[in-house]
Amino acid sequence: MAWFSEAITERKKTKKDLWVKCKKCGSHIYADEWKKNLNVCPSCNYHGAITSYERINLLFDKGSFKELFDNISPKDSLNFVDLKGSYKDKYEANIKKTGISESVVTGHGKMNGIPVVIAVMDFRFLGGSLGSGTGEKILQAANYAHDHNLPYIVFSASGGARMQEGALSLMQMAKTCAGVARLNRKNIPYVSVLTNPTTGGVSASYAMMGDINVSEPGALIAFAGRRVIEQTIGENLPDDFQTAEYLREHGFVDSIVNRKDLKDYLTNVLSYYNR
Amino acid sequence: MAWFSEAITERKKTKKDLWVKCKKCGSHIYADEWKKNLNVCPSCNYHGAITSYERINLLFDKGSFKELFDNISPKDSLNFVDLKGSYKDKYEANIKKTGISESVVTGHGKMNGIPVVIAVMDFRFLGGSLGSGTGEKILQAANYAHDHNLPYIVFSASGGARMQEGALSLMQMAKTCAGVARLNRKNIPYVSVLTNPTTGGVSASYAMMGDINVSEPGALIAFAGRRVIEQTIGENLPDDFQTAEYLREHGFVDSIVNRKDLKDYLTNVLSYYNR
Amino acid sequence: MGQEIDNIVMDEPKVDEMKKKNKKENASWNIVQVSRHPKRPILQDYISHIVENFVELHGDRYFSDDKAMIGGFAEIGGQKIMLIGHNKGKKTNENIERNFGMAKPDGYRKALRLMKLAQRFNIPVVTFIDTPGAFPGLEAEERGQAEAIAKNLTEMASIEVPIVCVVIGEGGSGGALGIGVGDRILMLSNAIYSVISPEGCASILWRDAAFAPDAAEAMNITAKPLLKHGIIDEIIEEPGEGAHTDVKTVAESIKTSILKNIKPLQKLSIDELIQSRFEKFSAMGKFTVNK
Amino acid sequence: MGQEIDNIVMDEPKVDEMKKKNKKENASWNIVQVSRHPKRPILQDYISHIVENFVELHGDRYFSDDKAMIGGFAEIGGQKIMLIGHNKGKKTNENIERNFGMAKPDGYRKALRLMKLAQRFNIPVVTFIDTPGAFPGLEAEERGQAEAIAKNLTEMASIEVPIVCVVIGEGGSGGALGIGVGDRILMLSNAIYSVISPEGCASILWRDAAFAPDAAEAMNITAKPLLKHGIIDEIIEEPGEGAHTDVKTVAESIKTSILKNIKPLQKLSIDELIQSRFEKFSAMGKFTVNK
Ligand SMILES: [Zn+2]
Ligand SMILES: [Zn+2]
Repeated sequence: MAWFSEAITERKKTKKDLWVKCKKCGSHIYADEWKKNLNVCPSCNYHGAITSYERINLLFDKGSFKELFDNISPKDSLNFVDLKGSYKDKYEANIKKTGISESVVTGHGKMNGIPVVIAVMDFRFLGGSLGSGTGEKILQAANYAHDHNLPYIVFSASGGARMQEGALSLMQMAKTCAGVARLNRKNIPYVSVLTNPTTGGVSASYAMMGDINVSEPGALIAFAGRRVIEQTIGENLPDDFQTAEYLREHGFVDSIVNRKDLKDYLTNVLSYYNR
Repeated sequence: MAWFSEAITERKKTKKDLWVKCKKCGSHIYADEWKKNLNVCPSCNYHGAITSYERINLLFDKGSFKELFDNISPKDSLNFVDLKGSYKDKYEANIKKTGISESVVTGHGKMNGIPVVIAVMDFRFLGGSLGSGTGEKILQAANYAHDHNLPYIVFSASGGARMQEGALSLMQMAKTCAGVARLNRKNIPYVSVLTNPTTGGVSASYAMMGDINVSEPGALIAFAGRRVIEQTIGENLPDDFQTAEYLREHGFVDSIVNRKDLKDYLTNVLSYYNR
Repeated sequence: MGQEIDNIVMDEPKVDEMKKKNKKENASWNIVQVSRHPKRPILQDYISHIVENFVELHGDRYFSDDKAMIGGFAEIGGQKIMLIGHNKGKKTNENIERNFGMAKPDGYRKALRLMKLAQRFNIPVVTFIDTPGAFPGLEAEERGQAEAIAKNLTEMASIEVPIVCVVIGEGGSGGALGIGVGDRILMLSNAIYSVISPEGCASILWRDAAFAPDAAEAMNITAKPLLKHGIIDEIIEEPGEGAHTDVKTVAESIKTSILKNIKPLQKLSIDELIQSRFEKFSAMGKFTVNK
Repeated sequence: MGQEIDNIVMDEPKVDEMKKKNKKENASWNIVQVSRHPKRPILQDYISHIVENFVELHGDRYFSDDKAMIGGFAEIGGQKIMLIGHNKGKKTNENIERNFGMAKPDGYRKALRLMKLAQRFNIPVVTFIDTPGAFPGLEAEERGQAEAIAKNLTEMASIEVPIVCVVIGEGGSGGALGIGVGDRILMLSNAIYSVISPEGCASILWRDAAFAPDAAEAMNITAKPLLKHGIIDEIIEEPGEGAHTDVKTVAESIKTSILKNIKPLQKLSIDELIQSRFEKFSAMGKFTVNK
């Protein structure tokens, strides 16, 4: 859960510039070109952050997407206050900033003509953290897929559980996985797309449970944080540790697919579903 | 499959002596004492070979054991002849020598009052090799357990598949596992007891598929032979490699139980079965 | 904005009041201390007090037998169960062998194997939760710590026998939840259950681990608020200064509570059991529903 | 002693005749040579000839992505399948990466994962068998080579979609059978399928690996006797000197045979399918039934 504050800071720095500086190779790219290239670096193929709605636009056939469960937003049920203020102020500011009401957008629509239910996490919203609202939306979307016999696709982008909700956020791991379990029992396909970063409690719940786990290139996928592990084992870690490529090598990711190819990849995979 | 000829030779050497020499620690033990101690070395706890009927006597409540499928014996369907002669001559000599008609004895009876179906391999019979007759008996016993809703226990002791039957013996691995699969689907408990040695095709089929895998101390449990592996990797292997203790450490054996305690252990485990 | 979907009223101190408080001595932090007390009873203590016949089973059938997670057939007050739990040690050598109760993927996979065995045998599962967290090490990541926990969360939702979970010490994050999806969640009164360690939370949100007591209080990691939030179902009271002052009594209370909680679950059909477990976890979480 | 339960008459040479034969040039040994020919087509060749859309999937979800075993969604003549097979290489570097088609436990576990995925998606499984055997190495033993194969044999008996297996080269022992439990077993005319390598058998029973040709002949490892013994269901004829002389033709024959064999299986109910697969393997083996 330590990553997202840092990442947000970096993003802010470049936000209003005409140029975008690639976080990986350092290339400067025209903001327009960056956007046209789907926030992917033309030099090194670094896959930058992308908002939920941008993602949805990329994936769905024009006009086919219908948002669901967008009436859900966070709640500060612990009256949580840290050094920087209250959780309530924080998420309200995030709602204002992002225009979305939780860290995930859910809905259904058609991809290359194939009807699917989707949940797309948005890293801008509190670092894509898994709060009660997030879990509720991801579960409700799973239930919608279950009840309508539709494939379910979840795009993850998250720093992990949202600690300002205490154990309530921890329980979202179990809650969302219960939704996956129901899909499993009904043999409804569930595809997980792990994007940069997918860490902590999100990696250890629905994000890792896809019938097929797909990832964008170079995405950080991790349970424990790199620094915590370095402290634990007292030595340096391999360079590619916890990247999508590393996880594929170790058997946890099926395919690494470029952002521009994801729509066709996903519908191709789903075309094999025969129930 | 390379072990058994060697092992048989060693056994023969001591067979008619008044003394038994422990294969592990080299102690000389009175044959009577050896037998009274269930062929287990009183000095080092080495568990020596034991015949099917000796095993059955140890396990079953007096007079309760009924043998099943004892009308099955090998067949030389390939007319297999090697340097030492024909397979037919070999198994006929084995039948004469051991008084059993295949490398496994099957039946049902009561252990501490609990009805069970059992298959007990006998290493004396062609090194406990898995032939078509062996596979048939193990499957039929599984089917009997299936049809009568009784727990199934298999004691393995085998050098592996019986190559004199060619691929027919290989198929016994699939055949016996199909029997295990049926028990699984009906939630009938299947306990595998791996005794010295359980190797090759037997380790890679029913012997490893117990709901609970139990072993006697020090038993050799291996898929590939030690020498083959040493040739492959070009280095020496750990001393305890492929022992029951090694397999427990690596997650494949639940418990290591002394021969004298096995009856009570097995019925204790089965007392938890609640269907 | 929005309508609140639940009626739970928190009597949390106001922000101003919190700032005035001496952060080092709040009630939550005291409980954290007790839950981590060097003499705090561990699972093995409870086993020796209340289990009549423990048949320990070993191994995940993939890679190892993780000693940070133990399990096996057990009998408690005549009730046959599959017992599974984090295995802390007391002596140094025990703690090294058991990795301080921090399981690796192998531990979670072993736990799942035993739950499926319980399902085959048709006996309830009882899990004991007591871990600082899942092991955060290279080999654990490499072998899929995330996958192993995620799979348990998913599969436990569908295990067709009753599952009762007891938080007996530290309920550390995903490593705790990895054996914590059950029909009834019980918790000792001085145990904690948290999404992240107080130190971890403090070092991120307060930028200083020394604020752990504040984080502990803010995150509601103790039994009482967790009961209020519907995360646990029952608090098992510890005697005196904590469980370590009277292991026998607390062990008996645990036993009584387990038996009491298993009973009604055994009357449910499999479908009812799975459905009610699903509904239980579906109901977890507090959020705003906007009009 | 005893009544024979089958009527298969073997036209094997008599023992005396065998002793007279020049052991190095029997028909079985010739086929062994063809099956191991350096230019023998490998799975990747057939994929490029007959698969229209291969979506390779990776990993066992436990430990690694074994490159000696590959699999994924595939389309053959419009039929969607889950394709799984041993992955030999041709160049040295390929063979090193793919471990000469000798899979580790991870490979067998990956194969099983993909079969269960096929079951979820309700598409047939087609496996391609071509391996000298499961990898006989320290790490393979350590991670449960025996368990991984045994589990596949057990689970494949219950996979609820049709399974068609094609032996395209070396069907080496348990390592071959580990993806070889199917409803229909097809075999190229110059492939072999054996309980142990001829060399291994010879070094045990003839005490000299040089007698491999004799062992090959004695063990009946080629397609024709295997068909007679009911171990395979169909022989796919290779053209000319063997598959390597005309890959395209043999690839087309494989495709035709797969499609023809899948069709009737798809008409069975799940229960019929599982029952007939069970009966198929139950019937394997020749033994004496005494009166
Ligand atoms: Zn770049
Ligand atoms: Zn001895």
